[in-house]
Amino acid sequence: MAAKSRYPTGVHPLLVEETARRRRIEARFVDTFEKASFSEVILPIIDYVEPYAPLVDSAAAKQSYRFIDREGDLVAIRADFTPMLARALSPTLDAGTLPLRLFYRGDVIRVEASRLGTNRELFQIGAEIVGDDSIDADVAMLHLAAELGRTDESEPAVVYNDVSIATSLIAQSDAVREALAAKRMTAGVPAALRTIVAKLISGEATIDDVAPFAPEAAARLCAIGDALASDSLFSLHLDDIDGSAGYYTGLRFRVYAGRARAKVAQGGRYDTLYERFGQRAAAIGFTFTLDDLD
Amino acid sequence: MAAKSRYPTGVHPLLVEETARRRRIEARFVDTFEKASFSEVILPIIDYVEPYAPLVDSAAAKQSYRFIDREGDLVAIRADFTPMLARALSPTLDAGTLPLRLFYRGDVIRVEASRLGTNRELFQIGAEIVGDDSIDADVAMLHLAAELGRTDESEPAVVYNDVSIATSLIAQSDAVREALAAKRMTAGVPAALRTIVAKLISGEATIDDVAPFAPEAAARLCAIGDALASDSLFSLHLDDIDGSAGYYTGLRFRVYAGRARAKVAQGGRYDTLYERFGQRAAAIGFTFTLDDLD
Amino acid sequence: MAAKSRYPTGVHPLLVEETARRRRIEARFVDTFEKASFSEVILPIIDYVEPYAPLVDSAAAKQSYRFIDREGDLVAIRADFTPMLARALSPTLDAGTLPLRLFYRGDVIRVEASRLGTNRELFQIGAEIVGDDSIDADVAMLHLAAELGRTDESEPAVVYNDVSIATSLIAQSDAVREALAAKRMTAGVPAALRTIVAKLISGEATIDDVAPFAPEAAARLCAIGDALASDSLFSLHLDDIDGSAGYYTGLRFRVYAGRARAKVAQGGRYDTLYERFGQRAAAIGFTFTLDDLD
Amino acid sequence: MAAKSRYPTGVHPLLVEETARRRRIEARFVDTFEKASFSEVILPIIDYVEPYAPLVDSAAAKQSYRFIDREGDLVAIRADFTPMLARALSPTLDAGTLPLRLFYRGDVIRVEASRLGTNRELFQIGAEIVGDDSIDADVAMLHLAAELGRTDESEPAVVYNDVSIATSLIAQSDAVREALAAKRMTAGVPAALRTIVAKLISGEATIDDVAPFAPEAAARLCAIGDALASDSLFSLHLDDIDGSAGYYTGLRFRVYAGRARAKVAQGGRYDTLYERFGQRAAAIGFTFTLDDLD
Amino acid sequence: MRIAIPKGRLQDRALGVFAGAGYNVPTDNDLKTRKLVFERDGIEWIFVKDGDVPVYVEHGAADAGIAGLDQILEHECTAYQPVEFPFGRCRMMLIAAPDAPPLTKVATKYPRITRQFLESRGIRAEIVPLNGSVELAAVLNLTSHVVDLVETGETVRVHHLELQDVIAEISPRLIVGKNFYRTEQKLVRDMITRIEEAMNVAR
Amino acid sequence: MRIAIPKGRLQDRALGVFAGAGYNVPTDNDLKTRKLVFERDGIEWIFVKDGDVPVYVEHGAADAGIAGLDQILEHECTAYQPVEFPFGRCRMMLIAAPDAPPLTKVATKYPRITRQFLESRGIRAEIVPLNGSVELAAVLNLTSHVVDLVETGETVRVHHLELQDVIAEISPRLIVGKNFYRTEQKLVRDMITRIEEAMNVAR
Amino acid sequence: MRIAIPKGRLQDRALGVFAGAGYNVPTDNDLKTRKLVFERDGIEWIFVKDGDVPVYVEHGAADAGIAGLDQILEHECTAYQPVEFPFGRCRMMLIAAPDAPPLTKVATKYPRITRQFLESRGIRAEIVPLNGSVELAAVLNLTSHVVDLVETGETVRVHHLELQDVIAEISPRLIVGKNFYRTEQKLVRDMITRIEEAMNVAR
Amino acid sequence: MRIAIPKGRLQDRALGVFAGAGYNVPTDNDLKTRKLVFERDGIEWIFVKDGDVPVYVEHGAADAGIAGLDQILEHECTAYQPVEFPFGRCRMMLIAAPDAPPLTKVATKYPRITRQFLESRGIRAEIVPLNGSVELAAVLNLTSHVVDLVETGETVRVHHLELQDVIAEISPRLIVGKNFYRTEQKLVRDMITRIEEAMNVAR
Repeated sequence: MAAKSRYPTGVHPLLVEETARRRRIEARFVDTFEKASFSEVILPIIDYVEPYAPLVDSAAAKQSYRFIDREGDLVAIRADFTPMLARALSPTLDAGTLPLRLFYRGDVIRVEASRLGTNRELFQIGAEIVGDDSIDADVAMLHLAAELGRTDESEPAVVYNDVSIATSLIAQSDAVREALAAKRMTAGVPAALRTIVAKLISGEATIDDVAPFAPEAAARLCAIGDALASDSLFSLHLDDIDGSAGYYTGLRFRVYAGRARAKVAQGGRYDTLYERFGQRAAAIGFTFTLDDLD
Repeated sequence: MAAKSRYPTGVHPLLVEETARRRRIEARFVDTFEKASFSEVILPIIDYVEPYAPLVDSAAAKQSYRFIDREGDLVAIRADFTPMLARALSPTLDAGTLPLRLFYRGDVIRVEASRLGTNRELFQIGAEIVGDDSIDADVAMLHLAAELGRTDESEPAVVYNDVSIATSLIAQSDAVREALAAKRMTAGVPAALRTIVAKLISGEATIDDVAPFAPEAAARLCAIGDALASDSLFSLHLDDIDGSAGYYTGLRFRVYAGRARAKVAQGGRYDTLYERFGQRAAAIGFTFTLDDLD
Repeated sequence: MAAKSRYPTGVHPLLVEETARRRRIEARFVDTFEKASFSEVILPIIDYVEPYAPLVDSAAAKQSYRFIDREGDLVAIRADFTPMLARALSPTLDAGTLPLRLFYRGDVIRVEASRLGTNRELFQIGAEIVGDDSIDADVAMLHLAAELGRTDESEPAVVYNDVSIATSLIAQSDAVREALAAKRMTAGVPAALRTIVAKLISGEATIDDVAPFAPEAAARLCAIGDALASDSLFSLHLDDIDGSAGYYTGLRFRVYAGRARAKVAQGGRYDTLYERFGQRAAAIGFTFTLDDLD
Repeated sequence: MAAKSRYPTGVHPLLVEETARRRRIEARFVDTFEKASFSEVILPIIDYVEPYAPLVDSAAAKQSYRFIDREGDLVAIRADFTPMLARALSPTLDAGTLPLRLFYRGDVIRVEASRLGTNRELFQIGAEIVGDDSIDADVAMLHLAAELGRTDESEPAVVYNDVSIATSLIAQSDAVREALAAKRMTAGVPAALRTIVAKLISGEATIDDVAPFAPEAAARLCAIGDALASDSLFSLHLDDIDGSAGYYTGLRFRVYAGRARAKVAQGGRYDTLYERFGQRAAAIGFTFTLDDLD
Repeated sequence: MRIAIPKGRLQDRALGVFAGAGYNVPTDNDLKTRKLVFERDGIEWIFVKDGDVPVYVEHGAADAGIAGLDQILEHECTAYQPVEFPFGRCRMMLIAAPDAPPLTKVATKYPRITRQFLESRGIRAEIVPLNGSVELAAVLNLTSHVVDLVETGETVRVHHLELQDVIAEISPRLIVGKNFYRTEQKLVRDMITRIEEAMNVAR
Repeated sequence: MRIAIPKGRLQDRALGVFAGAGYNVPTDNDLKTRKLVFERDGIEWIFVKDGDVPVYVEHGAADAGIAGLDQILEHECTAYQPVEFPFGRCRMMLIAAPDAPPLTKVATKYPRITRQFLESRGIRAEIVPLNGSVELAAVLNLTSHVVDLVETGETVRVHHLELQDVIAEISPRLIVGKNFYRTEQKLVRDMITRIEEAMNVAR
Repeated sequence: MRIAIPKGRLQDRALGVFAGAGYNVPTDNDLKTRKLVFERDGIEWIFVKDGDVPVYVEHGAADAGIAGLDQILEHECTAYQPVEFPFGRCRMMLIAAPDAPPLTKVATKYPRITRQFLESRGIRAEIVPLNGSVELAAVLNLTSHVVDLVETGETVRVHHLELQDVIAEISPRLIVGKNFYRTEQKLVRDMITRIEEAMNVAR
Repeated sequence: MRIAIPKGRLQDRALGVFAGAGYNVPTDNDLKTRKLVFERDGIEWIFVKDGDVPVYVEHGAADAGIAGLDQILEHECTAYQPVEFPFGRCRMMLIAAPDAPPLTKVATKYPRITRQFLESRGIRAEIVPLNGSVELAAVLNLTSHVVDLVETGETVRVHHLELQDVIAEISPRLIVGKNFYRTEQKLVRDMITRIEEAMNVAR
């Protein structure tokens, strides 16, 4: 229990051993990314808040360090890479150069203790394919994420889904959001949706069940399923649905690893994110989060 | 003149080419450091201001981004690695493990336009030997800095000196500070010091000249000179003296590289810095600064 | 040239004489307001930025001190009373109690040097009638403002207009904004508007001229004109039009006082401001600004 | 339970009734102060932190809103009037004009929930005599404070003491601090002090008891006691001692009022405070705190 | 699989739920011992303070459990709540002392819920966190108001307190950790089905 | 004068203190009723959760009371502590699970005391606040470490936990509100004297 | 009424404007003297550096004047601009050295205009403020780029600089202070009318 | 080596210094041309606005030059100042209009120096930056005070302005860029020596 000096919430120095460990992990990821011909970009540790305002709800905004700079602008310390990447790339994107395969790494710093007092420094490393809305891209990223989630002692589990299913149902009745979030049917859910919602909650729902409500998503999930079929690491959980999809527009997946089945990565498709920064471009990506306290 | 989005003062994203360039440079440094058996540590991007207060004059303090965190503490974004390293190491230092050979890298972010409007993002990479006050350590670091300053097209110039000379003279009369800073004799310099100060200004001063005023420094510089003798990259400029020595206590050096003879690195000895963080330990280090605008 | 300590931009202490002067002025205003049966409210010196976001353009926002509080919310030091009053009153407003006659006083602190380096601490004192959209209210406030603008040595000049005239013209062509702002006809102004715009610029425009474009405004201005007719302090300047009306929706006026004809007060009608804070209520008010540097 | 909008910690608007109440109270104080020929000064709502640094422990500093301004300086919102008054006056003080009788009023804003979640907006109004170290001044201020503490339904209680007694004892052994703070003898208290400390704790101590340890304080307290003798509102509590005296140097007193015997004011002598701002001047003052939540 | 059972008020009903669903739960004799963990047919049953069930599940130290909505909300627990139980319902209420002044100080065992409630109403008030006997705070003038669960309303009547506002309808729920739910669907779904069927039978 | 008595662990000793000092305290029969406030010879006796005594005194809802140093510290209570009692002493300790890793997560009923302890040691760790059975957290791997009171050390031994560090020596104290102490010196001093004398006799 | 005339480049044309409008302006002989203020028929004519005209009008030290749009923009002057003149037009341009690298450092006499231009283009660059001979900065490699007025383009050609971008079309304008305009409408309108008529005649 | 010569006031004296030190400097005829850069014996002579000399040297676009202390301070130029010249001395002064009120607004060509002066005096005042004829600002009531160089004091006398305070003694200096000084010691020292000798002769 070596005494260390106190540091601001969300940061601490890494001494020799910790650094060596961190660099080993980085090396493994970088190597895998480069083999898959992804190129690295470096994103700034701070950026203005305003360009991301429409993307970040105020709760999330308050999880990052924010301050007023000398020009009087509101600035935040990096807490999420994906939108930063979109903002950084947009000005220079052009159809000719797409698709791009990029990766990034670095610390994200969260100031706010989460609900239950957790408060940890996080190192993130992620990858993204910009300008390719194909199912092949989806499958490629799922495989890449699975490969990176593999550890010596255990295989990862990759759970995937398509947020547009929930989005389309919630669009018809907001009561669906609560039901799916709690995994429990509620009175508010309209008759027309009770069957499908019940099936989603009970986990019996099949792609055919959701097809009428989200045909495109269903089609894509079929195709993805076929492509992954052989592989037991991947499982489709149609009910694995967040209340709010954030900037995700389609495929959504999470990687669980180790014996503890801890969530180590998450990602998905955000085909409208780049538009917000002035360039239309489909994109799919994922981010691994390394917790230095583990 | 591709249009880019605006970023806060002192930061910007590095796209593929810029990142590749940055990583190449890093790799070269890291390789050299590791060959010389230096180990890396990672220092936090933000830290409290208070522990460094005695080290940083208010002008310098205002060059870094500073803000109040959620606990009400004043926090600053990293603007100088050396004191951070001392603070990070102090709690775990013990005589048994010394000397340590460490290196670090990362961005430093300065908010304030310097006098003439310069305002650039800086990547720094540096090394330090902790717990070794020997002349061998001085020489080793001078050689290491010179090696890293070497480029394909040109040899570096390493100008070195000992701040304790100026410190001891200034201790006798503050007028000396101004004279040495301006390189011009001023009325205020007391008679007893006019000869040595004149010689320092005119550049005629020899180690023998300064010995009476700073015998230890003179002795060390002699020894260092002998050790470097053969090497034309190194030159002793006894008059190369800053008004204020900052946290430096002895040897001080700068590396100039390229045709433009731009200053690319600086460093020196700060044998009292660790004390301030609770552990006595001699230390010598240097920092290279890469300017992404170049 | 008594030396004083330095204070943050926009504030300084008032010593005995300055305070006496300030209190005398306050007393005169308060007395007048209370005679006119206005009641005082006290508004907080800081408030959240978010509720006012739609009302404040980012340039204006940057003129006030802003910072992140311990909960992570963006807070600003008071820089404009009118919207704060609306926010403070809205929750407790109800038709039964309207109309209300209120006044307020206090410092506003601006952090940003205006275009030409001006940078002054300002004391503001203002009044407002909430829940009365009558022309009588307009006239009452114009008279009250004039009375307060009167000084021993000189009569004030009250210049008034109706922003909805410009608003309606600009709605038809944005080129009108520039022409009215510069007081110079520009190529961009559409043929249909050239006559009226030319007349507005040259100052020949009459209420009849603008009636076709803004009948309601014209009608109100006629009525106000009749009510004021006798009084030479008031003059209608149909061309006295800001590029942007801010939160004003109708009558707009300014008070010029003293030999220097300096602007000492401004105000107008903002019948939609309260809605933004959840309560529909017409409102008209004005604010006098006392510059402690004068 | 009328719903109000949420405001930042420590502030809220005062509507008509609350404002009227506030102004009534102000008027009563101002009237009393002016009758006693005190003149008002107005102190800024924000000021730099640095000039007060030596006076404010970091815990107290964190109780005020603090932020970095556009020049990069640390600024705080007013949380204590007394040192601000000293800073504001020092530059213009000169022996010729002393003594000065001054008063001030305004909000103080505390950001930090106190230990038990209390968190209230405070209006303070206080007075000070600068440049008069006489016992007459002490007595005058005690009477003035008592007069202001009187309410229609009840008499105030003024408890006074001299901090230099505790200071001198604590100077001999820090263990005394803890004993006096807890009102319980502790093992740490040295034999030589046990008797006096025990008497102070048990409340049996007389001025004669403390005289040997703090002769000057004893002498002043005698004189003050004689001057007040007749008056039952005042009681000397030799044991009413804070662990730390802050900037107080001698007489210290508190006013308790109302049936609840709530503390409504506190004050004392701070003869060295002005020195810190460059002007030697004795000073005694007190501050009443009005809690808008009561 | 580790299941957390809340000690106290809900304990028997909670055990009843699982027993009814055919689980081999610890017996009363078991519980007489000082033990707090019991293994039965590969399931670990742990008994913790009712307020701690969401903490164990949120941190993955328990895979599932039974907790009142009051504790779920107070801990902002993100676990799924697939089953809501018909028993042990009550209300989170704002309660005032007789002739209470406007709310400026409120005592409660639920500071987070109370703060959210106050902010939603835009009320400035000081929250005084207590460990128990919350109504007493209003009786003894520690605070003019309190926020607490009201089941029978007995205490409120006895002390002539005033029920001013309903903050939330509270009911016990089966909670299941998100990661466990996602990675052990079979186990989870089987448990939910068995519990739901048992409940329907019970009706 | 209103005096707060902590329910539970310290209740009998606390009442004993005042009885011994000649105060007419509520009897066991009184306490059998559901009442929580008792008036005797002009003194109001109130019974509150032990953790709430400092809250009542700090807020002036009680003039004096008896509280453990653990609760006084956890609430950063500023009341005077004129008497320290010889009974009910224990220790606030840092306790680790068997073969615990370095401390990064610690469960406790005393988050404020724990945070101050960790910061004084410069340890980065997540604090998990619990309501009870804190040692269980270490047993069940909710956290590797816990901070809790240790009296007999029984639980610790049973579960082979490791006592790593003493954070504070805990004892019950008589606490008196600052304002009450300053404005009612006679009453206060009389009470303290009577209690101290009684204690000395008892020795 | 006080009117500010810009010394140098625009001086004669500016005086011509007012002379043409029938004002009694200072003569060349007047100007030979060291005087800088001249009273004629109740109008005060002052002669200031061209860059200072907007400053005098903005601060009310002059009621009206003639200034180039470059100076009006650089000072963010809020005065009205009722008349734009046909003479002395030029362009504010971004100029690059031969084979210049991407813009990272730019010299200029107009730092505010340059900053706004760079930000509108989202370019990070260091602005080096200069007092004169701005093109020289590019020739001597002080900076790779400069922002300056281009009239004939002579210097640019001589040094083979490259015109990269037009930032603004610049022309001289009659400017009138806002307060003066609002409170002295007759005077102002009369002046504007006379000047406009004279200009039309001139055409 | 590139040397920057300030155009205007100091130009002839500056060239004289180098000519006296035996340097082959551009002739008057050279200067009649529009050229601004001249190569002589491997030294490049450039002619820039006096205020720009420190900028060129600071940025390394010139290796050395001659500049007044006013410009060196205003640009916070860090170059060495090895030689101070006896000619062209003057004073930076605070000047007031007749019967000026307390300073609240001051015009100047030296905003940075003025701000530092005001702050050192703890004076709150608005600084109005001007390009020239600064004294005029006080005469025309643009501002009550101005900060400017005073050589002869002629203008001040003519307009009955009041010299209130000396801000700095100003003299021209030889300035040498830090990096150049450190990496080209021989060249630099030779130049300094020749200039100093020439000056001594001149005395």
